[in-house]
Amino acid sequence: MIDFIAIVLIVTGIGFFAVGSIGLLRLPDLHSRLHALTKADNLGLGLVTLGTALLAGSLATAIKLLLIWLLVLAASAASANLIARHALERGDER
Amino acid sequence: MNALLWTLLDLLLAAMLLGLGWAAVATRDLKRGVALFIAFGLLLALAWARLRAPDLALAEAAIGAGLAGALLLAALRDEPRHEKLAAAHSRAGLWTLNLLSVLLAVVVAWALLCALEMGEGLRLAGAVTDHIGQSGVSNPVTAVLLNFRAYDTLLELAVILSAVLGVLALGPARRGYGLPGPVLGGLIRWLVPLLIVTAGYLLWVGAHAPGGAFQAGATLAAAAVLLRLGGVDRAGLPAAAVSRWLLAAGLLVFLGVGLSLAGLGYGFLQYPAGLAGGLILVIESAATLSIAVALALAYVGGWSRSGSTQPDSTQGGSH
Amino acid sequence: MLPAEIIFGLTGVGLFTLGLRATLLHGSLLARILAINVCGAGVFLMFVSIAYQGAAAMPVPDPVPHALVLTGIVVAVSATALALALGRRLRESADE
Amino acid sequence: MNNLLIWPVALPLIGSLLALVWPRRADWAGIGASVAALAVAGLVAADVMRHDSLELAIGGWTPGLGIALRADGLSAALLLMSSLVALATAIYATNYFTDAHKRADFWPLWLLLITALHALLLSGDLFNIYVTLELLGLAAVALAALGRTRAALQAAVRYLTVGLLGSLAFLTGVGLVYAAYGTLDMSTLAGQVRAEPAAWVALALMTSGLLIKSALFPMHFWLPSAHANAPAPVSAALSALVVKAAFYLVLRLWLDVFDVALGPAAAGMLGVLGAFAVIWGSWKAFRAERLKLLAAYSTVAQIGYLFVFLPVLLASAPGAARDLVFGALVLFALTHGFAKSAFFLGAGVVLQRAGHDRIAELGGTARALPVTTFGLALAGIALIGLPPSGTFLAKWQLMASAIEVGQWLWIPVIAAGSLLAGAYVFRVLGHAFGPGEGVGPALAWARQELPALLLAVVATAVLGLGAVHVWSFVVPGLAIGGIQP
Repeated sequence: MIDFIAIVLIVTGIGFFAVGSIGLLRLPDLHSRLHALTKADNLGLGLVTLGTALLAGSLATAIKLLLIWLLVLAASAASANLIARHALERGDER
Repeated sequence: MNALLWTLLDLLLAAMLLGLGWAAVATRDLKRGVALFIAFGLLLALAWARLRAPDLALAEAAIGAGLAGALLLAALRDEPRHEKLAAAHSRAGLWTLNLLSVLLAVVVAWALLCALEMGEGLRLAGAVTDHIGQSGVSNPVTAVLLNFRAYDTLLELAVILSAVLGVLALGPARRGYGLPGPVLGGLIRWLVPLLIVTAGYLLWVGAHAPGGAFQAGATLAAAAVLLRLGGVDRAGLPAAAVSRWLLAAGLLVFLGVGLSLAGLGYGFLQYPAGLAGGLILVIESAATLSIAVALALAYVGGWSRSGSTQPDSTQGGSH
Repeated sequence: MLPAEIIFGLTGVGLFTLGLRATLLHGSLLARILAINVCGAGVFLMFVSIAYQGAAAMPVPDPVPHALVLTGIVVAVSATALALALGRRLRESADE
Repeated sequence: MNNLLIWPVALPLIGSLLALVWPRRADWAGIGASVAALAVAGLVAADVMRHDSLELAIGGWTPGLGIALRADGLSAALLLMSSLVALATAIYATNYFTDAHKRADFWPLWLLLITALHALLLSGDLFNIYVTLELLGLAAVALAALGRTRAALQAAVRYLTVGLLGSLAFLTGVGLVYAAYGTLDMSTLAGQVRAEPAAWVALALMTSGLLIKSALFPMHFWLPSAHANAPAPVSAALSALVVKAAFYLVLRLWLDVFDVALGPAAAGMLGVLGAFAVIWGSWKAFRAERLKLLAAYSTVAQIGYLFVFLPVLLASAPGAARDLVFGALVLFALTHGFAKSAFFLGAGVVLQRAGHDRIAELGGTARALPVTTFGLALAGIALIGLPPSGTFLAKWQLMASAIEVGQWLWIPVIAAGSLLAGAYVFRVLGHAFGPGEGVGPALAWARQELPALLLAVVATAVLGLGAVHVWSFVVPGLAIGGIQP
């Protein structure tokens, strides 16, 4: 049962990644691309880590996975902010 | 079914590696090339994980893609964005080059397949397993790096040192970056301590799990890179005189341990039974500091321009 | 099925040659450095593939090539740092 | 446990670290480490003379799992030569760099270069050799760029990229060897290699990497600019020692490790490339307008001779006949090491005093700098191969053996190369002894003029007159009476 839930979570997470990647390629301007990428990746990664945490079987591993997700969240928020700010300063919105 | 799936995944990963590698070197747009190269490095880390080399996956992510990427990105600031091809390549020349490359690939591939067929099962893995009990650590890669082939690692520290001394001899650092915005500043404020803790963890855990001096040193250096990106010109490095000692520390301790053992009647770098683990940790700790300072100095690109850090000064400035 | 060491070993050979070709082809230093790094990555992949051979039957793959590649990665980044510093100086000397 | 073999590596490395942390005392660290390294090189040579060969299994692990250092006649002779040249050059360097910062930059890198050379000469492990090659390469590039002129930087960049490609080719070969034979230890490997694809391709890859590094024609293109634009002490070491280190490895691989996998055609090919190098390098040296460029092209030619020795060596019957050629080869390499370093140091003195090294404007040099000019002339004698230099005996033996094995082809090459060498050396001397005020007033400047002279004397007189000892040192069993040059 746990295996099944984990697999569903992971597959959903991968779906978010896929949507995010399509968004990165297809959306018209930088801000919406960033939007697609960060939202999808953070949620996608969250679901994948949740799924793998269920499969991990030990609390310590699950906490490590959670930490990884938090780190990625912070890093992607910061880098998205940097990219957006850089684009704003340069007036390059494409 | 399972084996087929693995093969398909392997083929996919291999194809992506080749594709990204090709794209990174084929593009005329250097910025793009560097970005693709960093992605290539991360994919390579995945390949190391797939081939059950977690020590390498860590090192690749931290050093191969991470620090090399940071160095390349910093270099992009000074380079023109597009490059011209080398001396005008004639069509015939290009075809000759292509033909020779294919020929080389075929010959090396043939030799590799022959060699793989010949060598199965008679390499050094067995010898490492037999002697790991006496090595003082239980992570086999650390055992090879710091005990069985410690001499390689000693010289490798010298390689890093020579590269950094070469960088330092070329003149002062490039100018630093402006002040960071609130988001980056905030990130740096809590990421830097975290990286320092992580480095300590990697160093400690290297004895029995993936990690060790190189990964730890690279993690510390990453903290320095972040600091510099955040507007700290000297990237948290101490004054030049202290930095020189830190640069030398890894080799001094390594040689010191090795030669003292020789003086005590053991062989050079022949750890006495029971002391191996402790001595390896001492060597690795010093090496971590040296590697971190070396990589950070290489990123900064020389002694900082700001005031008191010229080689001859002994006074440390502070931030 | 095709063993992983063969797939990745041949990929390594491919990366080695395409990096080599690109190094000879490119004019700008930065592009050459990228190419040399790709070339080196190919060699490292060969080593790790060799280590992986027969790993299914062992608790861990052969650690010796892993240690060698770790050394190689560090050497590669050192060389990259020196090359980039030389390139920067060269550019400055052109501007002066 | 004999730890002697680690000291030629450890001492320069310690010196380098001391020079790094005490930049103001760097001169002392440099000279001290050089003297100490020479002393232990002497001890190693003495031990080799007693025991024929030495081995140190580092960490006490059996070679294979661990790394072994080894010394025999060949490596001990080169070790002694390189530490002597290094000491003379270091003494010269104490007076060469006037800027304190340059000096502080120079010494640690210089001592790392010596560390790498000694480590390379003593290493018995293929991957360890790769690490020493990279250390040697990076230190050499950093030193070559020390002048920071545009020409030097351009040459250094090219030197670095070419060197890295060479190292990667070498490393690929090492990977194949490990895959096929499961060991990296050269003496273990020697017993296992057979004539088969993996061995051929591995040897081909390693050799091509080393040929790039030893600048064999047509891969010599990077050498002249790198050697000619480096600071004089660096040029001396690069030309006399670093290039030769790569050749030494070719020799080791071909003679000791892969000899069973070789066909005679392979050595012939290297010999032909060597012959081209002799002619082309000598011609370019003859046409060179600057003294240091002349010396650099002369290195291309002299490396060519070393490769011409290979086919003759491998065609000679094992035993006394082959030992004679082998001794001549080592003698040639040693003599060139001393002569070329002397030549570069002499050229450095001229360059510093005159502010240029244009050959056509060297008039008056002999009057202003008699010691240096005499040194240049002595070094020139060794470069041409006139008696009593070691080169004379070596070339004589090479030609005699070539005739013996029926390889007549090399005779005209050697003759033409020597003629051209005579032409370029006497062109320099002709200008130097000519009238003119090209060089400033005469001053006693012993620390800079004497090292070159001493090195030249070793090349011309000591090695020539003591050649018999070189032979008996590198091939212990050889009957001395057999040598009648």
